Amino acid sequence: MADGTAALVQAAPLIAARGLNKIYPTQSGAPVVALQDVSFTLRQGEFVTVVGPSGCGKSTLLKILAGILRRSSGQVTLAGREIDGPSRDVGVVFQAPVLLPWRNVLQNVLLPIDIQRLDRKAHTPRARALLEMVGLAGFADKYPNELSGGMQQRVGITRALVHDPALLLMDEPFGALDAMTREAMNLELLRIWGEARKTVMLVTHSIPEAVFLADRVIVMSPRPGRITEVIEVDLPRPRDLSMINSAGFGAYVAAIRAHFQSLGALDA
Amino acid sequence: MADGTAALVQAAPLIAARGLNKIYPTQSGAPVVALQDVSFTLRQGEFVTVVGPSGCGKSTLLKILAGILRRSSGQVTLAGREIDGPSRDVGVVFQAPVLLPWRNVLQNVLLPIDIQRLDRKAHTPRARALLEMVGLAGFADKYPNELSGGMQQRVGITRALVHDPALLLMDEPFGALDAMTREAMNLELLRIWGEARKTVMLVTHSIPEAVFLADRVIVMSPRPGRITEVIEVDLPRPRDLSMINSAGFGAYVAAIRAHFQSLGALDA
Amino acid sequence: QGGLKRVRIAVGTTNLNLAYPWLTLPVALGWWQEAGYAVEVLPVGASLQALQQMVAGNAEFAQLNSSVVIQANVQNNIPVRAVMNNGVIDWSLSVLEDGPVKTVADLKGKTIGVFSLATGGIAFLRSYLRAAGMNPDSDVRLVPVGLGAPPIEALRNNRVQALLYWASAQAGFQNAGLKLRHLRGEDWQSYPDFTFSTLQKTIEADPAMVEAIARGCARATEFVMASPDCQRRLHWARWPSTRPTGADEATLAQWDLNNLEAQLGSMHAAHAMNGGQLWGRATPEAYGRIQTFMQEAGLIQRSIDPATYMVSIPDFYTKINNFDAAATRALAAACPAT
Amino acid sequence: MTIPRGRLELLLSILLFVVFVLGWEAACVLLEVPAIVVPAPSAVAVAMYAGLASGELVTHFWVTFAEVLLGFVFGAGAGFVLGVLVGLFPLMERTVYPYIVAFQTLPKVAIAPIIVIWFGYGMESKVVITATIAFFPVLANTIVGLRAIPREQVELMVAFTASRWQVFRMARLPQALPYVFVGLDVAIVLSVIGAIVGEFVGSQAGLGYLILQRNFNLDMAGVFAILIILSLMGIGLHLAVNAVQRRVVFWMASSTDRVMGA
Amino acid sequence: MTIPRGRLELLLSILLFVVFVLGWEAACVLLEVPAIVVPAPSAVAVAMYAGLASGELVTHFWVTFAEVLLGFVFGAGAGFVLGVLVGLFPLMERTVYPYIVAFQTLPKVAIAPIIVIWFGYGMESKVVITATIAFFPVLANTIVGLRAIPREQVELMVAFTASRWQVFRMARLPQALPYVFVGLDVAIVLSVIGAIVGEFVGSQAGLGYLILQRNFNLDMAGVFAILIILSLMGIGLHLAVNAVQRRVVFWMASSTDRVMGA
Ligand SMILES: Nc1ncnc2c1ncn2[C@@H]1O[C@H](COP(=O)(O)OP(=O)(O)OP(=O)(O)O)[C@@H](O)[C@H]1O
Ligand SMILES: Nc1ncnc2c1ncn2[C@@H]1O[C@H](COP(=O)(O)OP(=O)(O)OP(=O)(O)O)[C@@H](O)[C@H]1O
Ligand SMILES: [Mg+2]
Ligand SMILES: [Mg+2]
Repeated sequence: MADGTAALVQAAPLIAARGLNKIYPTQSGAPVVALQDVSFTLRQGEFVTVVGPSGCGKSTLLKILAGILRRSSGQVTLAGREIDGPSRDVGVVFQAPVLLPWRNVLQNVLLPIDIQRLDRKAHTPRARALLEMVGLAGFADKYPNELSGGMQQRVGITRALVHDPALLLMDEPFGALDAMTREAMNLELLRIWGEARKTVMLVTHSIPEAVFLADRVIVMSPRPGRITEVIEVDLPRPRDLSMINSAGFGAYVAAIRAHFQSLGALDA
Repeated sequence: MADGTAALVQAAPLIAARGLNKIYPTQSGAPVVALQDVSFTLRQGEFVTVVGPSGCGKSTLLKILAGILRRSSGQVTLAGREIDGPSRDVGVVFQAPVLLPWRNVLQNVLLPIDIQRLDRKAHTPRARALLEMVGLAGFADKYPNELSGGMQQRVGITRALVHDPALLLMDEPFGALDAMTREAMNLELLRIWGEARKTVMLVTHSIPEAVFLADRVIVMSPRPGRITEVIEVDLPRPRDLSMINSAGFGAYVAAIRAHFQSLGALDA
Repeated sequence: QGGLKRVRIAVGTTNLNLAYPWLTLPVALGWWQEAGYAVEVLPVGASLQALQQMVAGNAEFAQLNSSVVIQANVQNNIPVRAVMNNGVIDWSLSVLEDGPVKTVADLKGKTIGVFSLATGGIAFLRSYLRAAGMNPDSDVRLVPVGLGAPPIEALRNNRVQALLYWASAQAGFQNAGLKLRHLRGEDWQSYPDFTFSTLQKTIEADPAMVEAIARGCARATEFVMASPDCQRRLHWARWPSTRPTGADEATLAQWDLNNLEAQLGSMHAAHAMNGGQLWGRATPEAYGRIQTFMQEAGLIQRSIDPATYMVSIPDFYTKINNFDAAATRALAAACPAT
Repeated sequence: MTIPRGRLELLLSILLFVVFVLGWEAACVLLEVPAIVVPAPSAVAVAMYAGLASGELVTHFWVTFAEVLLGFVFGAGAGFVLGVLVGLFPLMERTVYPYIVAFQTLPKVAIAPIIVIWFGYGMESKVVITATIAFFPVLANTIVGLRAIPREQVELMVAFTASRWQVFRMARLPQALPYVFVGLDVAIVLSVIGAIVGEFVGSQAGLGYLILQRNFNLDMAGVFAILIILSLMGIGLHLAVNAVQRRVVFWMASSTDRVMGA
Repeated sequence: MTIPRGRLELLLSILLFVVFVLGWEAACVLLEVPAIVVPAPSAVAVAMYAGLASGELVTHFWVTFAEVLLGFVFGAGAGFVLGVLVGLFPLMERTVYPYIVAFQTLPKVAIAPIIVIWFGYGMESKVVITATIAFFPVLANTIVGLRAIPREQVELMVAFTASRWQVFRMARLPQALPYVFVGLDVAIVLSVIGAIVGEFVGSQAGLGYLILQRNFNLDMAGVFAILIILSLMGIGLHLAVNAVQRRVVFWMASSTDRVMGA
């Protein structure tokens, strides 16, 4: 199952998908085509964001990359190897927080450490530091049902970072956060990415966020999900919030927005 | 429990809260002060939005108003009557979708109809129309686990509208939606509110959204949640998306943002 | 069954096989029906349950062990009456025929298998051992081995050296292939055991019924004594599910006959003990003996007048034996087809 | 694996059966287990054939089967209803439940005479004894199942002014069904035992009655043939409960197992 | 309500007890229930006192209690372990589980003689009989409980490369605990019955033995005194299981009931 220590180093592209399809069976009979002929590559060290209308298959795509959902057809490789299960060097943030109710916040954050049989003691300071970073320092010993929605989501983000994975797959990680917290988290994420040279694929429904964070923005069409546009964001790094007011930034946002609108906002 | 047919008509203010406090006990012992001395009024027909940092008590406040969470102290009245339980003429959107897994989408939407023993047949066309409006026309017979996160949230919104309640309490209803869908939903909500003269209290983490929708924006401080500012939004109605680019709009957004920033974005 | 009076007999057994001819033959041959009674014979488990059913009004008669009749009267103040005495204490100790135990004295230091530690035979065993100069508490060990395969296996494997069981159980052991020698106290067969009983109030309310039912029992006894094999055939025909299974027809018939013979032996002994004239006769002397024995064994704390146990109808046993014995024997010999 | 999973399971199941029977036969021969303790499967097969051919096993089967079904229906029904009452009125849990547990620990054999006195010698008393046994697992599972609802679902229901009864019917109950069905599964199996115990106490028909007869005559092969029939009855009823469960609790079906690599 | 809830419950519980005992006594007198069937509570109280004072009930209590506990531990333990195996290896469910159901439907009374032959006449055979009874509810509940995990949790675990065993230990198992504890609750109650049935088959000590003894002496008040002790044992063990459950499954505690108006 697990790739074990299979290093995700070198060898660009890190992820390569070719002609990916996903069809879900449903109880009412009619199957749903979630992904249709999706192809893209993700280079080592790249920060890619994915935008697309609700229900277009973003989460589906991420789960396939995370190795927890079987594709219906097509090819995906991670570091050159066909994906047939999850890898240790990947951190996943799910769209819903999915915390284990019998573990307190700190224990939830340490879950990947426990799973990967790393040293709990050695990683606890890092876990606490990450919790501090996301503003949950005082909540380490609280239980999930004692947290607000946004706090739960932040625990989920911390959990994905705790084992310092090289690849981050994040499904709308900041969706439940207020604007200020969200901006702060964006900056933190960019800092971590820049310092530790990670590769990130992040789904978001905020176009400015997508532009602000990304090297490239992947735009998906309404169901059946296809990639209709890949936009290179050629803005200088490191970025800070002031850039949001720049003309270049605005142009990217407007372009994606326009493209988006041409696809029809609501799926039916 | 239920207020029965207690009409919410006339008699401004519709909601009046005075000195509201909420303290949660926790398993680790130390109780959490979620709301501190919260007072405000909500006039009949008003559209009020609430912004505030994650974990500041927005959901807590909404649950108290919905009559499903007991306040620790203070007073709240709905249409002049002390709130001691939920009312029929209220529609609630929760932060998480909370769909019943054994009901398909249409059945989930019709839940309030079933609970309030209204005529299912008579309300089904309305339910279908609302589903169409939120872009889920083809999903009426799917089950919740067959939907994407954003689709689930849209089912939750539809459910709150189906019995045409006079008061809507909405907790980040558009949080999981992409920008386009979100804007479309904003416009739809304003249309419904304008046509049916509803009263709405909506929690959001998007400051532009808060300004765009509201007559007044309530700004809350980090935990312990207090109301630090109430901003009257004096922008013309009916509003459309073009307004977002107006100077007045920008000024409101900037003011709230500034105020927000002065409070410290992340709670600890 | 319009017009017939309903009578129920609760039998202290789980297994109403052919060993209760005085209860089953009158049903099989329709005698009670002719006399105006619709009789149900119900196996209800054990003596206690039979007594409970009778006392609760769910049965007019109960087939009980004599000890239960005594205890019910003495300890529980329940006026149970011995309508008929159908047997004597037929318990025995069985040992392997070719085993080391030949006499009671050889039992010293041995282990004895019993049905359970709350079983009637133990009191007799204790007095038997005491009479032989042994201390029943220290010189032998008792282990409860239940019924069926365990006692047989226990004896075969020398986990016990003797089995203390009633006659039909012993017959079963022999049917299973054990070659057994039997030891029993000389006095054992002087005590009445199997008792067809009813409540005093039933006798007072309907003496004619009690008499009629008992007459059927007595006549059935006459019948079965004349032809045990006819009883077997009638019983098998009427209650096919009680016939043994698991071997060829002839063997099965032989097994069931062995079983029946064990019972008939006990019935004969009771008959002889009670005067040898009238079937089913119960006597105050006999019940007095068992009462005395039980008091000495500590099973009851006091005694009552043995006459109390008797049915208060004058000449009762003469009346119930008032049937055409010769004709009955002839019928048995012919064995009516069913 | 090239063999489809269903096939594999069937194959394994049959293999297991064959191994089991052969092992049993071998043990009887090699270990010289006396037939009076455990008869050889061949002897049991003969007894089974004889019993089926004569129709004896069949008639008694139906008696016991009826007792099992009726006892199950009444017992499980009562357990469910009482579980629902305790679920609706939590006060009952601390006050009435201990009495139920107390009643439940009474050995049925000890109270059987009372049941026979009240319900007679016929099928009724066996049905009642079966019901008293089938009752408790359903009760215990129902109570806990009704409590297993997530807080958010209760909030949802209440926010839309659901009455206590509606919360129960529309949310708690469906949520409890997986638990209830475990209770039913345990109950159906205990029902088979219950009917047999009831027949042991005193009866004139049924497989339990037949066991007593054959036990008395040391016909162990005959007894084992009955035990096998009882087992088949148990498996059949268990499969029936499971089939109903899959239809009723459809939304829990399978999906879990399809996580890749799990 | 001005009476605090705990008090109210206690009060109601005591009231119920008093009503029950008075009703029983009244029924005995008014309905003329014969004492040989159901003795009056006063007579039972006398017998209870005598038994306790002489120490007879106490010594036999400990024998039975030990059998119940040991049988429960072994039976529930085996049920849990097997449930876990079935949970880990779904293949076992279709292949082995039917055999377990089959075994479970065998009336213990019918196979008790075999158990006695194999395990002797001492405490062992009673423990084994108890264990075979305690086993199944735990097994059935464990299997279903292990399946009750939400798909997202499995996805979470697997995404972080949890092995099958880790998914089991860190997610499935905690998720299954509420189910397992219902199984344990049912099992502990059945264990009491199991030990008594075991003692009925043949024993030299224990409350079941004493029931036989007193049955033989037609001492129904004495029998009922034992039945009451058995009930108390059942209630006590049930409460103990519940107390452990509350500590172990702490995250499910109470919170549900605090939704306003629910
Ligand atoms: N388990 C499932 N069974 C059946 N259909 C599914 C399942 N999961 C997702 N789908 C369908 O697949 C499509 C894509 O779902 P997905 O969750 O990938 O969308 P998404 O892009 O993440 O949407 P959102 O932004 O709303 O989260 C949707 O139409 C949904 O109905
Ligand atoms: N059931 C609970 N038990 C204990 N503490 C709780 C509970 N629910 C909420 N809290 C605490 O109360 C505070 C306010 O929570 P609330 O959910 O109202 O925040 P919020 O403003 O809605 O946040 P968000 O934007 O993240 O949803 C938080 O600090 C949280 O930890
Ligand atoms: Mg998604
Ligand atoms: Mg919230």
